[in-house]
Amino acid sequence: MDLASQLPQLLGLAWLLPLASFVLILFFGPRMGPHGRNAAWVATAAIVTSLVLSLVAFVSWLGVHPAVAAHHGGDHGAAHAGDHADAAGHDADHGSHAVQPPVAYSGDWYTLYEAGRLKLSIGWYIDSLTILMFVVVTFIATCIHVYASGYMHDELHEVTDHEVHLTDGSHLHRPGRFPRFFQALSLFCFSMMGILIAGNLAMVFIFWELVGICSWFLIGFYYERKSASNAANKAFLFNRVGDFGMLIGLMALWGALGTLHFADSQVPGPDGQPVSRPGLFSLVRPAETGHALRVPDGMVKFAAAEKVAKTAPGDVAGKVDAWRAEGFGKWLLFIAGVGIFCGCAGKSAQFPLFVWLPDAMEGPTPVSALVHSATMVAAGVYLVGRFFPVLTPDVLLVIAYIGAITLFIAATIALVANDIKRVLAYSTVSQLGYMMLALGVGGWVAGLFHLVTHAFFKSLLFLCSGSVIHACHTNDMRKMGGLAKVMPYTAGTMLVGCLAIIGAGIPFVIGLSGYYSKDSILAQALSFSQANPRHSILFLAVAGGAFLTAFYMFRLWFMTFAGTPRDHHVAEHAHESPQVMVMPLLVLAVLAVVAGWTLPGGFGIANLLEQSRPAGTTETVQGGFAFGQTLTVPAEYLSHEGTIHVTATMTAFATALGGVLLAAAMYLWRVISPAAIATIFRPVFIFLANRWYFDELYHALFVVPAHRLAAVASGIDQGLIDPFINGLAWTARQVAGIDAWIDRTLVDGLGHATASATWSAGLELKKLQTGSLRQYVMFIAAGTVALFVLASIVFRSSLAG
Amino acid sequence: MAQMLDDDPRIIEFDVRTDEMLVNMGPQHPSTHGVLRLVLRTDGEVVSEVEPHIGYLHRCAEKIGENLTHRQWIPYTDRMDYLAAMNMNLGWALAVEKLMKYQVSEKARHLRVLIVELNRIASHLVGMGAYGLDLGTFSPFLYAFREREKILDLFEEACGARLTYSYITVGGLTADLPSGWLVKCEAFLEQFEPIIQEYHALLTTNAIFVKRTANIGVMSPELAIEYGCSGPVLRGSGVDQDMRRDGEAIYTAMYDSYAFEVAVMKDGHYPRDHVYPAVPADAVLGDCWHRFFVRMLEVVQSMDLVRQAIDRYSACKGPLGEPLKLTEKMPAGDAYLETECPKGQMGFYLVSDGSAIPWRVRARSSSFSNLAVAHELCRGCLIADVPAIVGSLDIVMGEIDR
Amino acid sequence: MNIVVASAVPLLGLITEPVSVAHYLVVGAILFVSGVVCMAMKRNALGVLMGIELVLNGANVNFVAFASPYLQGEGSRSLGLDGQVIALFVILLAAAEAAVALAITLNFYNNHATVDVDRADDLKG
Amino acid sequence: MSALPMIAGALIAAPLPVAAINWHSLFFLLFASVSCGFAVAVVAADNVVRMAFYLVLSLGATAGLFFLAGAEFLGAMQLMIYVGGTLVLLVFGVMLTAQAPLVAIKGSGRDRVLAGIVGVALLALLLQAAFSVKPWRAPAAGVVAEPAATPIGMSLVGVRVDEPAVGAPAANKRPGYMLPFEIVSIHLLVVLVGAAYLARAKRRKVPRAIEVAASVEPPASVAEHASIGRERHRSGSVLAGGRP
Amino acid sequence: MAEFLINTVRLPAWLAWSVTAGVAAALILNVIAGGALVFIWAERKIAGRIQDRLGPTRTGGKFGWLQSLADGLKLLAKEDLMPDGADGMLFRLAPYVSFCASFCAFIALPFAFDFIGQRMNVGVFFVIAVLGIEVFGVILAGYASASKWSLFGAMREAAQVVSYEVPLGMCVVVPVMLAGSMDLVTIAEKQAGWLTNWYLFHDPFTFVIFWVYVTCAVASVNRAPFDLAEAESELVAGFHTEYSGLRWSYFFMAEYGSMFLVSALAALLFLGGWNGPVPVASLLGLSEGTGDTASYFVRLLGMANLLGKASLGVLIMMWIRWTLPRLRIDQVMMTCLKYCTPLAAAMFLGAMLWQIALPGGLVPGLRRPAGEIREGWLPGPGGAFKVRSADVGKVVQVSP
Repeated sequence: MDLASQLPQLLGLAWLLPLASFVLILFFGPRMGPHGRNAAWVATAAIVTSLVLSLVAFVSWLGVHPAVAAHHGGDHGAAHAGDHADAAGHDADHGSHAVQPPVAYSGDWYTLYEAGRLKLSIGWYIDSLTILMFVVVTFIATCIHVYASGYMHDELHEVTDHEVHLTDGSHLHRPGRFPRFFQALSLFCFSMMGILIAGNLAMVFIFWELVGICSWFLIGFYYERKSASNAANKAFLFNRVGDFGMLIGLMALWGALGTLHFADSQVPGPDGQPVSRPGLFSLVRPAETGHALRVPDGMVKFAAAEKVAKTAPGDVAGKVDAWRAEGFGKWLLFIAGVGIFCGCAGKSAQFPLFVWLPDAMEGPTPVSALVHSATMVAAGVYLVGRFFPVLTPDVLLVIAYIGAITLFIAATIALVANDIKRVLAYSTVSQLGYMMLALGVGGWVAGLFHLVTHAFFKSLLFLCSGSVIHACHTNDMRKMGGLAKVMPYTAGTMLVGCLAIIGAGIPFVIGLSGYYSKDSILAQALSFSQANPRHSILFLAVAGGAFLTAFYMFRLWFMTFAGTPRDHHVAEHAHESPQVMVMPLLVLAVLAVVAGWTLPGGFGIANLLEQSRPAGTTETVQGGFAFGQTLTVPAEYLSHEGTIHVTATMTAFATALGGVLLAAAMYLWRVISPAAIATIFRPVFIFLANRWYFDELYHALFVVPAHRLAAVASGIDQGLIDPFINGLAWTARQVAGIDAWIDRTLVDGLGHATASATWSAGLELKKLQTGSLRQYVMFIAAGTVALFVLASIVFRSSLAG
Repeated sequence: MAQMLDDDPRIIEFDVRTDEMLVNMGPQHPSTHGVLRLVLRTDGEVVSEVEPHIGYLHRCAEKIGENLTHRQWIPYTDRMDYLAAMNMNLGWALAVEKLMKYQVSEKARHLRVLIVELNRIASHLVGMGAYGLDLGTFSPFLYAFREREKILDLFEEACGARLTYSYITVGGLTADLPSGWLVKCEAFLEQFEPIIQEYHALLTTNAIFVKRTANIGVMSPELAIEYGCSGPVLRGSGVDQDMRRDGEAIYTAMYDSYAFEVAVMKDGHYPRDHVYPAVPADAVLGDCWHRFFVRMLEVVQSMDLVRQAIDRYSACKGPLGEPLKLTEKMPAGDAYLETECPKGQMGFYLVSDGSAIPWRVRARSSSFSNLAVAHELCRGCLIADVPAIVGSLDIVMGEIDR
Repeated sequence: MNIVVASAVPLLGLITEPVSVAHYLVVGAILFVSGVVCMAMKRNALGVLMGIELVLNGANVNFVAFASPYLQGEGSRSLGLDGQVIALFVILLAAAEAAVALAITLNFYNNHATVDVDRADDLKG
Repeated sequence: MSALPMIAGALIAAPLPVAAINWHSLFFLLFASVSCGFAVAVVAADNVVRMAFYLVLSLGATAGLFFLAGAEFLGAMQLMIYVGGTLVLLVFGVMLTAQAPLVAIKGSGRDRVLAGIVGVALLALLLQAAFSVKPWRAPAAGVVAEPAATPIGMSLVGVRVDEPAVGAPAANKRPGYMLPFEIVSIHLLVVLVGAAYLARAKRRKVPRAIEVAASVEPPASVAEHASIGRERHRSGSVLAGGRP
Repeated sequence: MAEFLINTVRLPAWLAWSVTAGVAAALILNVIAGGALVFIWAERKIAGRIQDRLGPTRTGGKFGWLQSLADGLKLLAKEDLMPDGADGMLFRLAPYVSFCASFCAFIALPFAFDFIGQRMNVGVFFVIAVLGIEVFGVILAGYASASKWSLFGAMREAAQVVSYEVPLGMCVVVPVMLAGSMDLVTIAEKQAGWLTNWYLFHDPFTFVIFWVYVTCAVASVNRAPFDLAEAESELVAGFHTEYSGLRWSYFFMAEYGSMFLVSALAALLFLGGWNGPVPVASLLGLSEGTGDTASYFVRLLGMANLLGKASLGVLIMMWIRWTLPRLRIDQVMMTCLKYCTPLAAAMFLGAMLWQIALPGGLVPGLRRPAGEIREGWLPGPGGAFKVRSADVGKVVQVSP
């Protein structure tokens, strides 16, 4: 079986298995063993099978497309010309130097609906990124399923929720919801993989919403807790805001281009021969331009609708280029890009929609690890990466700035947070900002590379924190300390995670996974800053962010594990977690170390990702569409070379080291008193501790105005309208006295007359509605005859034959 | 019912509005055991009420008895339960003897037991076969009749008649057994014994048969006693009552030296003197299955009794004794005696003014009481259960209508 | 005699000429109209139901006729399988309709103790 | 003397050699007349059971027409489903007409006349439509196609095998029926559930056993009405203890 | 035969076809009428033997083999009674409706390869559908008799037959699925060869479902222990309480015709049809389809085979009838809904999965591979289509 038919089958099966598990648990969950204990087995079995299938797909892919060190320039497509599914036939036109689109397989399993241009289908678009993400998602999900089957064991019996206080002062007792948890987890895995494998934007959107709803289920798992249900609703609403933008983007694309497919698809032509119907990628980056970005014809015509209307249909095609040159359609493309990015910003918790993510930590910790750090929130980054070919430099700049802002804000808040999961949550937001920024400055591989490595170490960190919480029954770091002795495995693996996230390594020799991915982001940001000096703040944000990351991560580790216990009550109860929870930690720790390595022979995630690099992004691109011609997006390979690389690596190393040292000074060696710092920079501290007052800001911006508006309306109602009406009433009373006799004589008479007329008319009319079935049938039949007779009189020819 | 619902607003209407039907089952109907007429009130297949109508076979037997001498009336008793005429003869004969304080010879007593129990087997065979017929299986009927024929052959040899024997009579029996009869009888019992297992296979343990009879027409012991049921119908409900053991001295004296256990479920099990099939799980004490099963047990029990009677009869030397004269005068007074007939307790009552002709004669029929309870048992059952229930009561119209 | 024969001859065409779609359409029309009249005339709800069955059946005859490869003359294109499949669906839906309509009738009977549709005038204006 | 022998003679004589008979048409005529005749009989009959009987005959003859048109599967389907469906109609007809007044509910003469007029008009309209398209009137070319259930089955699972897949213009390709099939099956399910719901046994307040016991409480009820001939009384009145 | 008449006897085509049709109709009619006579006689003899009796012995000399005929004459001579309140037309028509349904179903029943009234593409379906009409006669009879017992019988019959059609249909679908055709001839042809080719032995599921079919078939023709419609101990005689004479005998013939029909259907669907347990003909090198004298001999042999199997089925029904008590109506319905239907559904599923998992059977060499080609489509206007099971879901290749 060739790869083109094998991959969809493998990944499709891997995709559907969690759905099967979901359905099974949905219907039979409570009956699976005592208290639904076996639901965990079902879900885990499903996801493990998915993992195995994904790995098989992965190996198959490598068998055909071995990951080797990328060749820069335009010649690497030739190696794959044989099994290239989409661009067959293009070789002849462009010769060996032609820029080739990446290897990708696409197709449709099932067409839900097709009418005119609208085609809704369940399809696939598989390239190395898809497969890699499949492996990552299924792998992490597997770890988390295993971990959760231990972590959630409380749910196996009657649960007393100590955080819910009932009106009588007691705590809530409720039956355990063990199967339900795994049911939601399975649905989530299915939805997430749906996003990954989706062959078109419509399908992405469907599964986008599905992961949203899963997230809502999982955050609100303890829905009796007010905080949890609020957090779930908050997450859902913020995502809707983003999705609204995404819908706008979708509509812009579909309205102007008439397709939502990523790749070209084969459709039967008018003569029966299959013809290629271009997808989004080849519309925006057509082969004629060497896959350089161009406003598609459809958008040009759409934007220049008035001109099209004035032009003869035959001439339109000829004039499109002229209109394009005039700038028609570029704003549409920009809106489409920004719109899609809005959705990504919502899902990936980017500024200004990031506030939901820290609150989402109300869900169980495995959920935080899987959904809200490693996979779902990465979906936004993934979609930006997937959608990269369609994004113009202007959109990329927007993305970069949003990423930078996010990364900075989140990092600063993380500095002062005391809740261990919140620190990690803000760290997640910050890292997502990194990825966005990387993509925004043209670092396609860098951003997605960081996505993969981050998935490993952040899920590791979350699981470690879960282990800590499981042991201490508190989230507050101020009550922890000295846990390294009692929880050696957790401490060790968490240290690995911290080192990975700050990008620790020996410069130019070897490092943890984060070292590689972060370095490439820094390098690309530096490269971008050098190319666009006006935007050099982006590099500063990245470098500063790296410093802050190192600081707060080690602050976390030191506060939790190092030193002496601060709260003996907590420390006494602390214990190492059960093996089923520790094993995933170890596995993830190993991966957090090695995920970034490039093996001898060239196998590495970066090289693998390089295979999927969108066509036309290998070279430096000059100029933007919307904001003038001043923007330069440097090619990514440039950042791997020479001074840029060295500078970036050194910067990363220096900032990370600085951060760690500062943290150590403050929390390990106690050379600097954190309290003193807090007092000195009190306004800043308070500002940060209150999370930049974002919640308050949104409260003030949206909630308060709404309340105000209501209050004003109410005020008007009570203060203005009511007295007015009362006055009116008083007047009316007076007048009424006078009127009374007029009324009784004149008006009443008229009224009665009208009423009786209406009454008698009604009596007559009601005879029409006899309620008799048979009469109605008769009316219908007679009506039909009458209509036809009428029609034959009016249109004489119609019945004449 | 519809009318009642219309009147009572508290009851929400339910189901399809249906009208009840009155249907006549009989007097010409295959499963009413003669000329019984049952008026059924049915709602679809569900029977809400059953009313037996009797009297189609009324012959004024009792009135005739007041115009004949006691021995002359014997042939009329034959025609009451014509399936167990010997038992009828015995009942009347014993009642007269009780009035006359007459004691028959021991040999005659044993011969009476022999004949009566043999006839009980014959009667139960008909009951069993006909019950199969009621439930829609034809063959057991003929198997039962095949064996009954052999008993009738024996009777024919003894008294010359096959149905209305008039063999047992006041003061003894009309004749002694012919020579060689006992050998034939023993041969018959030998041959008959294994055949009972066939009946069990065909009916008692047959899954469909059990489905049709188990938990159908359940009669509580109280209900049975209330309605005056007797015989297997009563014992099927678990009441330990048998005239042969609990009756009057003149009757029980006949069975004094006989070993037998009353066929009734005690302490959750039936007598264990023979190997019987197990009671099916669905069966409830007092249902049709138990009534049927008690009859099957009694067949075996009667065979034992016949065997014992043969031994005792052969052991008795001397003459059988002559029956009383036709015109033998009875002392003035009255007598009532109940005997255990196959269908239940058959009672005869006579008042004498001192002549040979009784002044008054009355019979108390067991089938009459047993049939009366059908109205209780059939309430709420299905139409198909009506033959099953009425059949399990094993009635004979000749006895009811007289 | 000649007159009789002559008047019979056009009718003889019916059994000498091959059947065309129009033949079937006539049958369909008669069934349909019978059904409509049945619906309009019967006071018994079951009669109305039977009318509906007839109407649907008349429509089915048309579908089958248009679908049939036998009946197509020159210049017309058969519906092919589509006609048959649609007729199939009509049959199925007719069964469904009968089920629901019977349930309604039953309910009506429960409430009104009659199946006279003229008594079903609760919605009368 | 009478016209009949003359017509018969004429038939046998010159105008119509038996060999000229188109047997297909003859059978069509047979089935069509049965179908139409009994359809009209349905309209004309008043007794529900008879109506149902006529309906069955009409539908059965229609199945015959389907067979003649080469739709064997459909014909068998018609027999099975319609006949089954009508059977139920029949049963209900019998059940609901146990009361004599319901056996024949007659419409008024006015209704009949009105319905007749409308019907005739409609018929005229439909007939005109039937004859107005020329290709429909063209006699059949008699293309013989082997009827098969498989294409129908395949089309129901979404695969069309009755048309060439390659070479035909894409626009002319016909879709499969998987989705409608599924919809219809769900629809049927829903209908069954709905019908069962509509006609369900309503929740009763009094347990049935008690009710039955109560209903037969007056001990003399049957005895009073032992005469079968008097059962024209509403059963309810019997139960109410002899109230009229 | 028609070809023979046209080509050899030189009859005009229309006459040849008419004669052929008439002969076929007469043959089928005789199968029912004559069969009924034989089976009624057999039933009497069998019942007698089962009950330790002799059965008829005198009429017609030995064995009382003319007893049925004598009965028939008696029935003909009987007074034709009709109850006062009866619906005359329906009362008179009902027996014929029943009989016609039974008769019509025989049209599509093959007795041997090519020995068939009208070969139909949807033969099984047709037979089952037409057989279902028989119940109409019963209901009409029950209604028209103006007797409550008749009405009870009719209502029971309606409920029972309609219910049992469901599992019966499901049972029938299994061989249809295995053969890939609804054509009875094709289904029987697929089972040619040794005994092991019979669908009864195809897999465990078909073996089980055969017995479900037997149960349902007995129920759908109203034989004991499912003869609720005419339960003599409850309903006097059920729907035919008021019938006598010839009309009653039509019901009887319909009953025996249906018995034979479902038995023959069982033989065709599960027991190899006209293929014997040992393929004598093919071992001798003879074939059915060639049209020469030898092939006629083979077909006659096949017909004897089928008739034997069908008769065996009828005899088994008789055996059951004279052995078992009758079920109650609610038990009959429960048997259908709680046992037969779920069992049939499960077996259907099982047979399907078996067919997917082990298309060649447990021992691959033992059996002809089933389902190679789904249904032999004959050439149509668009050309010959052949769809292989593996092709489902792919683009179908069509050779124009």
